[in-house]
Amino acid sequence: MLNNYLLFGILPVLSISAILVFIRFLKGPYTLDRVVSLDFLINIGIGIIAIYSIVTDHSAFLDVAMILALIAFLGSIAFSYYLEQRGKR
Amino acid sequence: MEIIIMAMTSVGTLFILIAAIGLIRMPDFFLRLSVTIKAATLGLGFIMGGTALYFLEFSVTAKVIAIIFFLLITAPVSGHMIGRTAYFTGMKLWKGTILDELKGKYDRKTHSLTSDGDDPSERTPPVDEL
Amino acid sequence: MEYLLIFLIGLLYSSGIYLMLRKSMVKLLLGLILLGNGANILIFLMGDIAKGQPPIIPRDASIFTQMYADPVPQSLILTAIVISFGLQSFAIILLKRVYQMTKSDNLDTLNTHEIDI
Amino acid sequence: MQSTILKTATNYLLPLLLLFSVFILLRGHYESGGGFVGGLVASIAFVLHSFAYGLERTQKLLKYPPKSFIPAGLLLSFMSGVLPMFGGKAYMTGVWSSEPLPVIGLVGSALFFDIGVFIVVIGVTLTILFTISESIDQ
Amino acid sequence: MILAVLSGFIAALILAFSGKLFRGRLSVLLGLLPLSIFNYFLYFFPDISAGKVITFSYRWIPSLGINLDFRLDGLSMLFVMLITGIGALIYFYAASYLEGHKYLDRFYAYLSLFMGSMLGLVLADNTLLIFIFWELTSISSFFLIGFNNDNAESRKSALMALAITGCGGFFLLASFVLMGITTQTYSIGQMLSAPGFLKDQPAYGLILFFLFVGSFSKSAQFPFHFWLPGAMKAPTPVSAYLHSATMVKAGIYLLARFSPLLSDHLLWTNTLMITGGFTMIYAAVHSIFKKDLKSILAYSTISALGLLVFLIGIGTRYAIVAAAAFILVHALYKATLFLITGIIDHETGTRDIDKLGGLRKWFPLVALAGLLAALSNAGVPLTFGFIGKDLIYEATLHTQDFFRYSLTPLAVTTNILLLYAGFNAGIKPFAGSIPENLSKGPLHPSLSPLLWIPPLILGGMGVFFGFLPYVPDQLVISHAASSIYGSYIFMPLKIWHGFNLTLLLSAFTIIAGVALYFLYRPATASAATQYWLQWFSPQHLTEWVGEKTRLFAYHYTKTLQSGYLRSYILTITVFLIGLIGYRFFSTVDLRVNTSEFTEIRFFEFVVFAITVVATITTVFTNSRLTAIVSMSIIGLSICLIFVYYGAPDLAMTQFTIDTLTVVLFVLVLYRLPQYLINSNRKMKLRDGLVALSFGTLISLITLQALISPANKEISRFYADNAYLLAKGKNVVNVILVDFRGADTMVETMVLTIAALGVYSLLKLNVKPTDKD
Amino acid sequence: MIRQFMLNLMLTFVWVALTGDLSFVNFWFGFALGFFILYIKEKNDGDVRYFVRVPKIIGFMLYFFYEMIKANLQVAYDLITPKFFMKPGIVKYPLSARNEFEITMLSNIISLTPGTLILDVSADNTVLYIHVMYLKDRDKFVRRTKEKIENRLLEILR
Amino acid sequence: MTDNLLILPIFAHLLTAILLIFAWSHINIQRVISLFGHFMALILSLHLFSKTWKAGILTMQAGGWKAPFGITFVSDTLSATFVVLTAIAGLAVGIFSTVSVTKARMQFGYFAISHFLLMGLNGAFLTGDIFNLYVWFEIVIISSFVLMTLAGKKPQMEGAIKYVAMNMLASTVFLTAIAILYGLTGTLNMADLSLKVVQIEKKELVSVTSLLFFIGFGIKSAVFPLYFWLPSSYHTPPSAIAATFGGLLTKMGVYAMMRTFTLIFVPDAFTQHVLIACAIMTLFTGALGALNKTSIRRMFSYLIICHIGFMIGGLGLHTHVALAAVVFYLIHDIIVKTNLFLATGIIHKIRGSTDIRRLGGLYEEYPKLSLLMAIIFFSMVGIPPLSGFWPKIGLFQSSLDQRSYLLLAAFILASFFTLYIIAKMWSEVFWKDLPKRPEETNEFTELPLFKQTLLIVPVVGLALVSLYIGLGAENIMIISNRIATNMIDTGYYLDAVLNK
Ligand code: NA
Ligand code: NA
Repeated sequence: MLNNYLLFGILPVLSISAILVFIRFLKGPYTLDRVVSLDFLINIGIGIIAIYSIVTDHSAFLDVAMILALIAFLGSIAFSYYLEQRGKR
Repeated sequence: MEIIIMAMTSVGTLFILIAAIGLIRMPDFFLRLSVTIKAATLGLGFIMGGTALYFLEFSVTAKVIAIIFFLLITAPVSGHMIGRTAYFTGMKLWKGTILDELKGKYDRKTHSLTSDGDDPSERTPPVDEL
Repeated sequence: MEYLLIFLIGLLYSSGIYLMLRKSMVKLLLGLILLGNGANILIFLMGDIAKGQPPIIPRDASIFTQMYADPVPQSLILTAIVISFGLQSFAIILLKRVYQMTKSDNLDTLNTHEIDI
Repeated sequence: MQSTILKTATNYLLPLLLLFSVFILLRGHYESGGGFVGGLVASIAFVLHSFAYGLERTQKLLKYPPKSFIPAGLLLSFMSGVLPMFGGKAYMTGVWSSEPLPVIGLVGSALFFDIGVFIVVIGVTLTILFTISESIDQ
Repeated sequence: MILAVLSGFIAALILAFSGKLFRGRLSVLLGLLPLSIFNYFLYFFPDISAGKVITFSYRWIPSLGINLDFRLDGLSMLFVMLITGIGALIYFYAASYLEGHKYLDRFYAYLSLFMGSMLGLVLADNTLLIFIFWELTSISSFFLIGFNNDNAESRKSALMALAITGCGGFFLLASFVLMGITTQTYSIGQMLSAPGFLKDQPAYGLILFFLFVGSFSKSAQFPFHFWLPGAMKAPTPVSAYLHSATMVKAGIYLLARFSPLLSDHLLWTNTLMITGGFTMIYAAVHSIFKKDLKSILAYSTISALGLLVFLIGIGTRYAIVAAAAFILVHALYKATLFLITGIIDHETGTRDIDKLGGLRKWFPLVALAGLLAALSNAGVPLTFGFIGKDLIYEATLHTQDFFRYSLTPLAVTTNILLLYAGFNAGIKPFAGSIPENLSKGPLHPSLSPLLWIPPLILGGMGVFFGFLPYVPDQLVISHAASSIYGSYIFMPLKIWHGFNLTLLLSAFTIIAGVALYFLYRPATASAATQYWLQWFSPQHLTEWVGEKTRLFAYHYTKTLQSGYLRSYILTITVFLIGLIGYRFFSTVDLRVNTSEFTEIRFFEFVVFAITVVATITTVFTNSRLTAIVSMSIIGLSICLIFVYYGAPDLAMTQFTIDTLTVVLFVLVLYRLPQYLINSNRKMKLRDGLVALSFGTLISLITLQALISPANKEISRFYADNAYLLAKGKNVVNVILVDFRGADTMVETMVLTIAALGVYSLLKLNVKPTDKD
Repeated sequence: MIRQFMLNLMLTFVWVALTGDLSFVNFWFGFALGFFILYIKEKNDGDVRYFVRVPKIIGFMLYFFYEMIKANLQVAYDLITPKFFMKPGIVKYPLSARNEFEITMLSNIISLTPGTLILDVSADNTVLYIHVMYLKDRDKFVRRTKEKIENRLLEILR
Repeated sequence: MTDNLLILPIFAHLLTAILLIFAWSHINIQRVISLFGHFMALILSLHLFSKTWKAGILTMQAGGWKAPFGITFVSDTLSATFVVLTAIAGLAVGIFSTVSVTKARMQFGYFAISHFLLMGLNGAFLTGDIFNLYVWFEIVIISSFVLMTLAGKKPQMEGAIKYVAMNMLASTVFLTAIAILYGLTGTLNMADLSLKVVQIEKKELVSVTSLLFFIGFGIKSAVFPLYFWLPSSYHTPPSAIAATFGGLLTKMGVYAMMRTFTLIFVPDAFTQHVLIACAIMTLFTGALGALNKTSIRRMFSYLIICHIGFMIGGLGLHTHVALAAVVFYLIHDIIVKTNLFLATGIIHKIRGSTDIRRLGGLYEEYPKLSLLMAIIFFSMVGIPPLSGFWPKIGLFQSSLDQRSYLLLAAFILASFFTLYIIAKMWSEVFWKDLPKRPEETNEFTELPLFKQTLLIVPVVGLALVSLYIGLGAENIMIISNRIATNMIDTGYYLDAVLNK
């Protein structure tokens, strides 16, 4: 039952959230909007992976979630660094 | 137990959904940023908690704690970094914004921020994407 | 699901080539990266598909007790990813360098020395 | 780009990430991870540091230029493969300790190989990123 | 014998390294080389006269069927005598002619190389060996003709000669190889043991075609003849050597050598008769319009070569004997005339016959030599030329009805014109009075004996052999003829055949020729005629083709190598699509059974859809940063796909690398200008279509590979043994560090090199002025 | 010194937790590793004492959690209703916290609370600029934040 | 039986490279280490060759995992020959580089990268695993990228972008082909593939896959119409680098093609036609391209393409004789092309240009050097009995045998054009008087005698090797024949890899 709930309840809702976020990504209008969308998408990805690890009963996937969490941060920092430097010009 | 897991994941997912809606609906960038940063963190926290409960294994719990801990540190920091960049690059505030005490506090050359003074030097024009 | 992946492979290869056919150096690189991604998924698809079953032997066993995804394509992709990272990062820097020298992102302007009679 | 918040956060993230990278490296043989991802995580730690504090501070932190990590790591993984050859075995034949060590488990040539990869990856990633950052600052 | 053949090469080598010794007076000594070879071969006369064939063999490259097989029979002997005999005289002559030349040593080196090659060519008993020497003669003649390399004309002529003879050479190789395939041997001796074999083979025509192209180009047959007049840019001793006895006769030698194998076939006979016949009359006609001594000699040489080809083509006993005799006749008088020309040029500074005359007063002995040569050329009785001409008429008269009446007049006309040319070259400069321009006297007051003795000897020989025809006949000509004919010919040469038609024709030839000499002065044709003649002349056509080829090459190369990277990639892609698409759609059964595929779940589909849209965004966005952020999203989606399919390691690495790449991109893009808003719609549409077909093709191939069952024994081995043998549970990692550790080792090196490259690329700043 | 010791202990704990191996040797290995890593970054030390105030921490955490849920619901409500009720603004917030650690902790907590987001800290570390979603009264916001969050946090940290 | 000797030529370069990175920017130490490494590599290679020659085939199962499960390194005569040639060419270029390469390049890793490159080549020649081959290819490619751009100025960089783009495209195609092959057979070991490919039900797919390999390798070996990267880039880097590229790099593609199209796929009629058609066009395009070039470097670049046509053509004919000829041609080509670019380097040093219009009078000034270069040029043209001639016999023979008259015509045409082009070049560069004394000083005569010797010695050495190939053709023929035999009959290879 838990599996079905996660598969047919939670994962679709997370996926819909991802779609919404992705729509923001497409709309922009600013690059930073896209960066934020990306960051959020990664977070949703972490959630999906966590749920998926329950569904498949493999905790190995949580390692991926961990890496995602660690590294998403770097991307955001890099983008803001870059945009700020560009603004400096 | 399953019920608790379902509840936790549901709450978490709901928070994420709300944040996603926020990201779509919010009228200016700062509002969107503000909404996503914490809702996502909170939502993920619930989901991870549910995961920890499901596995009930020491190593998994540790991993979950590590992830949450990490998110707690990084999410606000990246929010701050992105937010200041947004402000700096001249992102427009929503028309309903009632107060902007940051206006004119940035030095345009060095990007250093003063704590005081009302230097009315203009903000950089919006630098948007090519 | 395999159909979707096959579609994706086609899309990535198409997009990669399309971008490589543009005039911009940056697009050229993006195209190469997309091609690389396409190739990786292609390799992946060539193994035995087992959803959600990583090829990691369970903690309490010494051989697999259930289905597992084909580990060979995975390791091949890992190697391929890393290699293309090396090549791509070099290419990105090269792009920067060429831009520094020519002040142009336009590939069409890079043929000053190619034609001679 | 100076941000107090980022600096402080980095102070705590850097050791955490480094710890993490070693963790990922050592357990690679049993679960997901390995020298490659481990090395990447470690380099990301330093990259983060360079974002927060500027390149010079990070380079001071590292003491040796990242480029010098590369041959060291290469040599280590190379030697781990070569040593069995002196025993008349094929190149890269696995050699294992008879008793498992605590924390790591069985120690074998593959581990040293992975550590070599780890070091090379740190060297490579940092060399690339630092060189490019430097050239931007110029 | 091998030493005799190789001595030329050895001498060349010695001269190349220690040539300074022989730049001065010592150069005369070099003449001893051909002389001693000549002497060496004299010892074989008894054997040859006895009809024996002497063979020598040394192993060289048995794997290719190439050995240093040499064979001395009558035909070879005839040529060996010419090469070394005339060669010796040329060596001596050149020592004086080029006295004090800065690079005399080089000259002798080339000449020795050339002589060695010629010797090898005529002695080789292996077709490929013949070819090797053949090419060496081409190359060494290239150096000889271009000896005056500071002269642009000289360089051009050398190049032209090499181009024509070299090109012919490749055809010759093809011919030999085809012969080799057909007969299973490269040994001429073995081929000769079954002479009729080749004629019945289907490859016969092709063999013949290739052989003819090769030998005609060398022997200056129409339409390849034009390199020969150009080759007159060479120093005169070279012309004398190359065009009287050696180089141009190589083609004749070849035809003669293979005559027993290939003749007696309409294709052979007709081609040779037509080509030879046309060449001899064409060149003879040309020769009478020339005023330059060397040009006259050049065209008369071409004509004589045509005559030889013509005779070999007729292929009757008479014709063959005539050919054998005429080779010798021609060599003797032509070498003489060239040498005389050299002396005239050397002493007067001109070769224009209008500006020459009365030189007998300066050099009576040279005049005598000229007279003898001209007479021999004319076929005046009691000269060797008379016998030669006699035989030619005999040959044409002894053909069948139709030919008798067409060929004989042809031969007569040619001979008349040749006589005219010979008189112009051998008599005219010495006759009459010394013109004004030469009133100052010879350029070199004392004529070295080295200059006048050789032509006198050669001229004298022509008369000597005329008196005693059985000497050359017994020694070599009859045996040479037998070699050419393929079986023994008994037809002794006689001074006198009695009163018959042949004699009548000879007499007519002489009278008509002499009349022409006295009545006709070379006059330039009208400008228009000249233009058209020029335009249609093979030389012009060749140059025209050469020019057009160059132009075509230019446009062809420029079109392909346009400088635009995208057009290269387009070509490559279109080629790939065309080739593989054709193969794929024409052969592969496209039906697919998809029952084994996994089902699609919503959350999977969403990831897929996001990937697709992100990819499309990357492609079509006008913002570079958007493209990069989309790349990140693609990376994330692929990471999730890897998770769905149970590949956590992959997902981790993919994502980490992707982020790093994005960071790199972001760092680099700092300062790059905007995207160009570029390319028109048409181009985009075209590229889009190509790209789509490419992707579709790859997809279809993937699908086919996916549904074709594969043996997964290796994966299973890894899975089963990862823990038991390699002590790891993460099979992917175990593969990476153990089972396929070598890959990973190499992969780290790729990274290393990339990092070093990046480092050097950015740190090493070169200024545009720095040297490379 | 204490801070480093604490940090080291923390790292040790994380290590033990991550490996999931509670053995004695693993503990020491983690400690040694943490020590090594800290040694690497020694140059960045500050010298502040920390006291662990367990009850305060727990109380603070509960409060924080409550605020988080409450604010989130508020935002959620605003989002699903068509009209926006919010009155956003950027507020200059004078800091009592002085050192970098305190400031960072504070700003993280403020940022994590829905409705507020730290945009930047002034170069002299005296002022925070906060983006606030529901800003009815600027001064009230500053006061509330000072009382409910900053002061309690500083109590724990100092 | 596992024989670690197999991997030593690779290790020699690897260790040298690692040491060189440690000695970064110490030029003199680098010179010594590099030369030592080259010598070691040569000795080990020769040893490997002689051992392989005696034993037939050597194998080394890396990690002790027997084929097809691990990565197998195999040294058959073909591999060993290539390894030896690489070592010879490498040593020559190495010696040449110590003088000719600029200090700046040396300080930024020139030696290390070139050793990596040679290591990559050795690896590619010795591996018995198709994916491992890909990995080695990448080593070679990335090294060549770095060498090509090292201290590059504008033209070099412009060329490099194209070079990089097309080579990366080639790698992707190659990788795709490997993936599909794996999907069809489930194995990567080349010997195992040889067995499994035969068992595939859908034969047509095998052919399609083999064509993918052809395209991938075709780009790398500069076959028509995939060659574009070569003329746009090869003339730009300094001579020593160009020599390595011109001599060895494209040949790696040819090697890979020879391997895959003899061991794994036996070309069907269609593939043979494709190979032959491409060969014809390659010969034609290369010859035409070289015809008008005024820069001798560019001219040689096109000649490289042209001569690739000979090898691809021979591969397409696919008879024993043709394959032996291809091997012979390769042996000859590696040595001669390397030397060609080294000689060009000397010309450049002397005159400061490689433009025919600005060259001349070399024969007058440097007669002995000219003679030396004449040997190189005429070896390349294939004037018998120099090295380039012998393989043509086999190629002519097979094309006549197989009735590929168009191919024969192309062979003749290409040979003729090469002859003409070189003769013309000779007449312009060596015979013609120097049009105008260049402003730049003669770098060559300014060098101390010792350094001049270091430049000349490798050229002389390679010229001697090519003379040996020409005059001692029998030995080379024996080697080529043995290789061809093993290509046609792969049983021996399979036994050695899979059964022992
Ligand atoms: Na890896
Ligand atoms: Na399959």
